[in-house]
Amino acid sequence: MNKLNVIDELKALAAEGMPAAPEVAPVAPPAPEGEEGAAPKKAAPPAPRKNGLLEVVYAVKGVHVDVQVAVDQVVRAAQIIDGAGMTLEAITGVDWITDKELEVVYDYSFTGGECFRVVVRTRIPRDQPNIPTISKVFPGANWHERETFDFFGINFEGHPQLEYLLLPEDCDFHPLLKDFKGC
Amino acid sequence: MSSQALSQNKERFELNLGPQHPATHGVLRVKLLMDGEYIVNAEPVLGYIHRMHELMGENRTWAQYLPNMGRLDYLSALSYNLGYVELVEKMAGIEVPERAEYIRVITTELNRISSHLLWFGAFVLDLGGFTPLLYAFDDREQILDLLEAVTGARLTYCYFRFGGCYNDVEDNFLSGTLAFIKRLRSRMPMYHNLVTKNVILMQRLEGVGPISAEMCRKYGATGPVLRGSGVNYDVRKNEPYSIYPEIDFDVPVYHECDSMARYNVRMDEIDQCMRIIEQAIAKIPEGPVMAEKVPKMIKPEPGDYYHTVEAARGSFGIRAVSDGKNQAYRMKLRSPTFSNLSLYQEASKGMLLADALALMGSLDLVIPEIDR
Amino acid sequence: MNLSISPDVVPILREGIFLGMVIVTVFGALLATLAKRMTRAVLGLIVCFLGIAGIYYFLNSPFVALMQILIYVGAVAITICFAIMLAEPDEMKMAAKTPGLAGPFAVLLGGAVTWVLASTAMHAQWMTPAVKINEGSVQQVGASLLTMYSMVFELVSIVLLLAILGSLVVARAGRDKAEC
Amino acid sequence: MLTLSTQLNTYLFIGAMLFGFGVFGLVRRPSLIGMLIAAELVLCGASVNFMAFNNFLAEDPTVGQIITLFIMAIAAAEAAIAMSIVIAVYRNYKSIETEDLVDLQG
Amino acid sequence: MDLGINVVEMVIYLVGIIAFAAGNAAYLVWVERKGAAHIQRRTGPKEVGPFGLLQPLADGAKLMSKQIIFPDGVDKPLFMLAPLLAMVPAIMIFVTIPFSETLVARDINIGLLMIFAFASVNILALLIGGWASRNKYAVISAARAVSQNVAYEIPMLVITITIVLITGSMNLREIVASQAGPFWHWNILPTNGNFLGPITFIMFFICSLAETNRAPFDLGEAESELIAGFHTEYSSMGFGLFFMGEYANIVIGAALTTILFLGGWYSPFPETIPYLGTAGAWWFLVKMYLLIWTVVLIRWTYPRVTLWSLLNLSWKILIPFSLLNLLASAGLVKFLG
Amino acid sequence: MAGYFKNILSGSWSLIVGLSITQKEFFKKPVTLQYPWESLEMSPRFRGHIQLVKDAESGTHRCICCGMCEKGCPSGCITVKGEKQEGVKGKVLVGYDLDFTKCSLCGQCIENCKPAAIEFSKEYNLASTRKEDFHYDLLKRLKEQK
Repeated sequence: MNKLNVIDELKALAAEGMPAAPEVAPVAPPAPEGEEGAAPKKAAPPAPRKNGLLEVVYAVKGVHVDVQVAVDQVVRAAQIIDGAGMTLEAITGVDWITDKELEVVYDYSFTGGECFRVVVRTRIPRDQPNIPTISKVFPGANWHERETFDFFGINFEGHPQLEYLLLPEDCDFHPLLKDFKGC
Repeated sequence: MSSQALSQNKERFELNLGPQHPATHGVLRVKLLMDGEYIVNAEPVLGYIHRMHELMGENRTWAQYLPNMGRLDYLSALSYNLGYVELVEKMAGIEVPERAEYIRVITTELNRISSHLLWFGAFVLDLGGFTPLLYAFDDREQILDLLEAVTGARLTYCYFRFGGCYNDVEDNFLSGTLAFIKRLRSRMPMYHNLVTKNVILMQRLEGVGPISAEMCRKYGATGPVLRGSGVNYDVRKNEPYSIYPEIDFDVPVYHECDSMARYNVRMDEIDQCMRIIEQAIAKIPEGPVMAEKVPKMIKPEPGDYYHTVEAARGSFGIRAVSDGKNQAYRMKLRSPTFSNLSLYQEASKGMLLADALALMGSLDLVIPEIDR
Repeated sequence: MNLSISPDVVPILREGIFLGMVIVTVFGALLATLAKRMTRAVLGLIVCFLGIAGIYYFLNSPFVALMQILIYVGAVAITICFAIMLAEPDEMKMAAKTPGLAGPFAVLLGGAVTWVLASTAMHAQWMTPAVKINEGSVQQVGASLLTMYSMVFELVSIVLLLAILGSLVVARAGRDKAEC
Repeated sequence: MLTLSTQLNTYLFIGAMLFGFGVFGLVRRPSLIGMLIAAELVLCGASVNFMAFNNFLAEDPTVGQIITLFIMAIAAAEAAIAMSIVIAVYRNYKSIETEDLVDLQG
Repeated sequence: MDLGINVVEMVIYLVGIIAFAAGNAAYLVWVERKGAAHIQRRTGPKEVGPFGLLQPLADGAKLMSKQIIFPDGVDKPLFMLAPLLAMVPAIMIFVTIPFSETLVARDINIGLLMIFAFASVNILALLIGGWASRNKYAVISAARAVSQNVAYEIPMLVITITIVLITGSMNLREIVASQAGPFWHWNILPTNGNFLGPITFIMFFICSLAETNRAPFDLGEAESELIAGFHTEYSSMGFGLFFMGEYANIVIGAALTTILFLGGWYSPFPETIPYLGTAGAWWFLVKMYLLIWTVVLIRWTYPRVTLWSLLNLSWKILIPFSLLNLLASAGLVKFLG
Repeated sequence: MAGYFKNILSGSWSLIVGLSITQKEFFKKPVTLQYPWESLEMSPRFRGHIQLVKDAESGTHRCICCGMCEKGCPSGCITVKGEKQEGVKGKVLVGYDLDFTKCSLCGQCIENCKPAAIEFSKEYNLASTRKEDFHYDLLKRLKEQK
């Protein structure tokens, strides 16, 4: 596996969707700072991140590459990563309720040799949480996506069996949404 | 009529394995579609002890979330403790004294041995042999006694703290650990003679439940399952944390991909754990076990952080998203057996019921950790 | 105190046991033909076999009686049980079906056959042999099997072999077809 | 005094009855297995007859026993083949009722 | 139908046999539990009576006081009949077993055949019990148990035929009598005409393990696969009878092995040695209980085999060897005897 | 063919080895403890439910009712009741309730306690069929200890 190839391909992928001056990600933001490098004062919530690729400091973030792509690019990102022989560690969501957006985070790692971890993330609108499934690329994503569906209600389109995995089959809430108030 | 009759094969029947079943080690339900004794499809049904640990992470302060870690995988609770405190230390930039690191490694590895011993017993129990379980328990009790003397608990430890450990170990713990290792070294040949070399066990395991390295990769399996498929991947070696880089140990890898390989990996890991503990005890320095400047209220910088440790069942990853408050904004727990079990459906196709249960045992499931 | 049974009682006891066996046999046969559930029919068959084994005992042939249990109960009945388990998952549904015209016809036919056979047997003049050349003990049966009837013995073994092969082939072929 | 157990006719009657039950079952039962059971009864009836004649009338009392043993062997073979046929039929037709097997010809 | 039927004798034998079967079944459970406990470095039952010796009675009382549960959809008559079928043939078999030269309830000419005839009825108990339970685990278990029993009956019968060939009798007492004398006269050693001697003994022992559904061949009740197999749905004395039947069968298996291979009631020592050299029922019991202890030890040592390796063992190892042995012994009998 | 016999032999040998091991273990002494009759000494760090420390000097508790234990508890099983009293600086403890059914024995309360007023007890015989039996009034418990 060639790390640089993966990085280049992901970078090209992330740049694809936005012709209007894609954000040139700053290489390795200063260690204690947030990922954007431009995190404002703590009081104000950080602005939603733009699509693009960041190479972050592994010792701080625990990952090597952090890339945000458009919704329809997650499958291709997965294919790139699959082609590099990497494995899927986890899929999860984050509810950015102030931005009215849900973030879907894919953690990839490389188990065949030197450590290399990639995070692919994408943002989808909260009221239309649809995203293509990557379970065709990584069959292991099946359960992770079902779990994310349980907790966030994110609809993975094309998923073979999008049913409640951990929650009871008759429940009608998604507990990790920030507006969930208990049941 | 004939073709229509052929298409719907009524000989198949559904069998519910669980939620309470002797072989599922807790409350896991496997919906089996059987053709006689052969498994056509085995669909694990999860969630019977789902407790929404991730939501608890968002409601509790970083320190308050600590005891949750011991409840995930109750058999190797200290690995999970370790992963979580290291993540928070990484986020908050806390330095850990060296003695504390050594203590962490010693106790974690002891815990790993106890976990593997219990797995060993339970696995042989799955295969129908009851006695090895109690022999393994005998040894495991020694570990639990040692760990109880240090942590005060026997199972759901909550020992590590941000910046160190709850309290220092005593010298008799270290000497007791060495004595235990001597004892276990002398017991291992007994285990091998009684179980590993037993012809029935070999027939039950060799070539049963093959999981290829590619399948592991596609499903994200880690830990002994991956190493039994010939992939040399151990978080302790590949992305070293704590003091593992200073310690000389091997990662047992077997290339047979079958249940026997996974069995051998774990049995060899017990030996390696003993090596690690011996070296750590030889090297352990004097000094404090708690960092001096640990903030009372931890408020990490906003952003998301990921940390992985090698738990007894594979790589345990935590993704924490902080928004700068004293609570996590999002806490994702990536449990190894969740991924390991997800390949069961594919791996068990066409197997005999008995073999499929051997495969399930060789995955080393701990259901609370899968359901979280 | 004489606790031995007096010789007078023995024939009565004997007749009593014999009648018991006959009743068991007939009851088993009735159950086997009339029971709605197939498993109970097999059970009736087993009971009937056991009764017949008892009758064989009365015919001075304990060897054949035990063989009757060993083969019929131990092998044939189990085979039939297996066939039911494999092929009749919904025996309740089966039980609901009643034979239409077959019922009365069957009674007539069965009754006629019994009547014809029984009356023939009753009215026939059987010739009692003047002398028996042996007692029909196990040793003598064995000797006959290996001398006078050795050809039949071999033929039966071939029949059994062919039966095993044939049943394997038939059962196997069905499986392949069902799977592809 | 009753001496049923020492009379040939008793046994012959039992044999005839078993045979009759067998025929009755063969006609009445709608399923293959029921017919198989009935056929076993027929064979048993024949065996009882043989054994009776063997005991009362035969010059060589081993003959009847041997024939009965052969009948047993045949019955076992018959049961095995019948079971395999039942299974094969069930696989193909999902039924072992004789009515459903009308298109057996082709 | 012999004329001199002695009522007292009959009653004594009947009571004796039932007491022996039931007592053995009860106390073998105690032996099993206590033995297993000590093998596993535990204490085992110790509360009821000294060394827990009254535990079987307490268990029995508990089982009898429990309610019999009929799950929905069971075939009631069959469901109730199956435990009886498990126990009654076992007691019938005890009738023929000679514990010493004189201590035998009925000395039947074809005792060996009788044992096998009634042992085959025992399979029906599993089959009917499993089927009547209307439980999928029970049905699978019954199917397994039957295929296992059928597969192991063949080598067992072939080995038995070898012994019958050597002895020339199917009478159990005569089989033992033919082994009269110290251990080198026994059928376990080739010196008595049994060509493969010790190997056939081990093979027969394995077969009897498999026939009685004991570990490591307890596929029928593999608890990690099939919960409790064919008696999953049984409670109270229904379960109790199955349980007793199982232990009675173990006793029968051990007794039969003793009779066929270990010289029955004969002492292993020459008769010239006082006390030890005398033949008697105690030697029979010593041998039988040693075998039973081995059975117990085996259960608590080995993992369970799978169905296929079980059948492979029967078809690929036991049957060829037993046939070979039959041929060899036949040759030996023909040319030497 | 040679492999066939070798397999049988080595397999049988492994079985015999296994039997000899279990037979040997049979003669060893049991390692278990008959619990209700014998019981173990708990290790000094054993974590039972928490209790108030009895101060050697004053003979009573050291609690200053700061409520840090209550705040630090992840499961919210501690309720500290303190009230102002005449002539005493700070609050006076009038009730310390522990709902042990929720407690996970993590020790956060003890770590948070500045005056070291609480500690783990060594109680472990805590079986009951009623939930209420695990609601402890630690202040009362401390008084009963006297």
